[in-house]
Amino acid sequence: MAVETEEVLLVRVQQENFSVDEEIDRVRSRSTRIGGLNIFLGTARDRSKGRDVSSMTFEHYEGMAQRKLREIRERALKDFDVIEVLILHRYGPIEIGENIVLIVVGAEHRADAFKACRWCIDELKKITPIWKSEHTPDGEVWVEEHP
Amino acid sequence: MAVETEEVLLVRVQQENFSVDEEIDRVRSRSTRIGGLNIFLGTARDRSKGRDVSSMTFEHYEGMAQRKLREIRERALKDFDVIEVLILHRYGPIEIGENIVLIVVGAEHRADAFKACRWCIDELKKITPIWKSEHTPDGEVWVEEHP
Amino acid sequence: MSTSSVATIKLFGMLKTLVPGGELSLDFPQGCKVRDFIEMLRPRWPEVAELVVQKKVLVSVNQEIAHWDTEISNTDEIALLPPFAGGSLGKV
Amino acid sequence: MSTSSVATIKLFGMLKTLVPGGELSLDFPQGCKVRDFIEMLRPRWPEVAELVVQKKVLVSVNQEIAHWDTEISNTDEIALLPPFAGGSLGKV
Repeated sequence: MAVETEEVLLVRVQQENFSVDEEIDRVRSRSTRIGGLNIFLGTARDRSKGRDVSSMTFEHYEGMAQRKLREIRERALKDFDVIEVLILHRYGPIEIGENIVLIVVGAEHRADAFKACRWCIDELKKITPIWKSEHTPDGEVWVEEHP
Repeated sequence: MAVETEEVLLVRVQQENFSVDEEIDRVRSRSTRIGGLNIFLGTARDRSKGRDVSSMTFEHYEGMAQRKLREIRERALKDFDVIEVLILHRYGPIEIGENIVLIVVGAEHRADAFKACRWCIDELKKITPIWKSEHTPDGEVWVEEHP
Repeated sequence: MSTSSVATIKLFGMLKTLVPGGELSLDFPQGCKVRDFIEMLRPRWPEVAELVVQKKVLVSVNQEIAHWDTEISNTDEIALLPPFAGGSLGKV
Repeated sequence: MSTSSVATIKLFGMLKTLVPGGELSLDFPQGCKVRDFIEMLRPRWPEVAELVVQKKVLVSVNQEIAHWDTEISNTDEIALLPPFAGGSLGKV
């Protein structure tokens, strides 16, 4: 696969579910120097701020969301001693227990992998235009993380 | 599956490779409260202390290794605000790029998942009787992490 | 004198529940600033304007967060962005 | 007087390359302490004894790390443990 095509696959916003094993392989196939991967997987939880949640829907700003995730990947590669970074976020309806977001960071040493992965998910929540509505017994509620 | 059997599967030392997706599912099936998983995956790297490495072999102290990993899981569950912890280490011959060790931590909140996962892998390296020999151009070298 | 033009403003998340049709069209003078644009929203969509003034909703121009002084024209892609909620967990 | 007995000591990692056969049998008095046991290794396996004295190799008794004063008997499971290298990465 051409390098450019492969790079595009390292940052995605998609409706379909994903396999963590496949995404890990995508990262580690980039270098045999990788000795440690830190991975963050966000999943749909059945409770939120004291409310029962039966399912949720994610909406994203097509174009800007991808652009912000690419920015995050590039800054992580520049600011941390890591070899590869993959960022993936789903949109559309998501059931309880399902995957929402995945960050995979491959590095030579584990401390760098942990730090970069943590930074990526924190930054993702801050700057990526993605919104969530939760389906609760009281109806649909748009979640405001920063009121 | 009985609870006891399932608990046994959460700490393993095994020769066979493993699927990260399957192990993640094992953890998240324990509670719908899990909203974030932090995962550490250690893989076989082709360089070690300036030497080229063509493959490696892990040896463990059967019984004591499992006992130490169980200790780590139990302390993580007690000391951190996390819901479930899985620890898996392979032994025997391992090729470059293959999986060696997996830690999966499921929590309600991501900060706890990151902290506990980092603690588990650090502690694993300190107290678990597992040894590694690397196959290099100079022959087989037993790795001493703490000289 | 600047010419005026109609632009469609993209809305997301809970903003779509505030604006019937889920989209917002506004006639504004070329080269006006974001601060002026917000005031032009106020007559028809006072609730939306208030959220922007309170910084609960951000304005983006061409997919970058805009400031009060950012100038806009009808060829720009303008959007109103409620608080983000990507990732999965609310609290750290 | 304490009775003496032969115990097999488990060896791991690079220790197996130091001891022909990869296993070590030792005749030691019941209830002797780890510190005495180490000295009993010295005549036949001076290199191994030295590594333990330098704390490069740990002694475990019944799968727990032992101290110099831990008492051992021939029913105990005794092992000599070189520096661990689990996980994957050498450095933090």
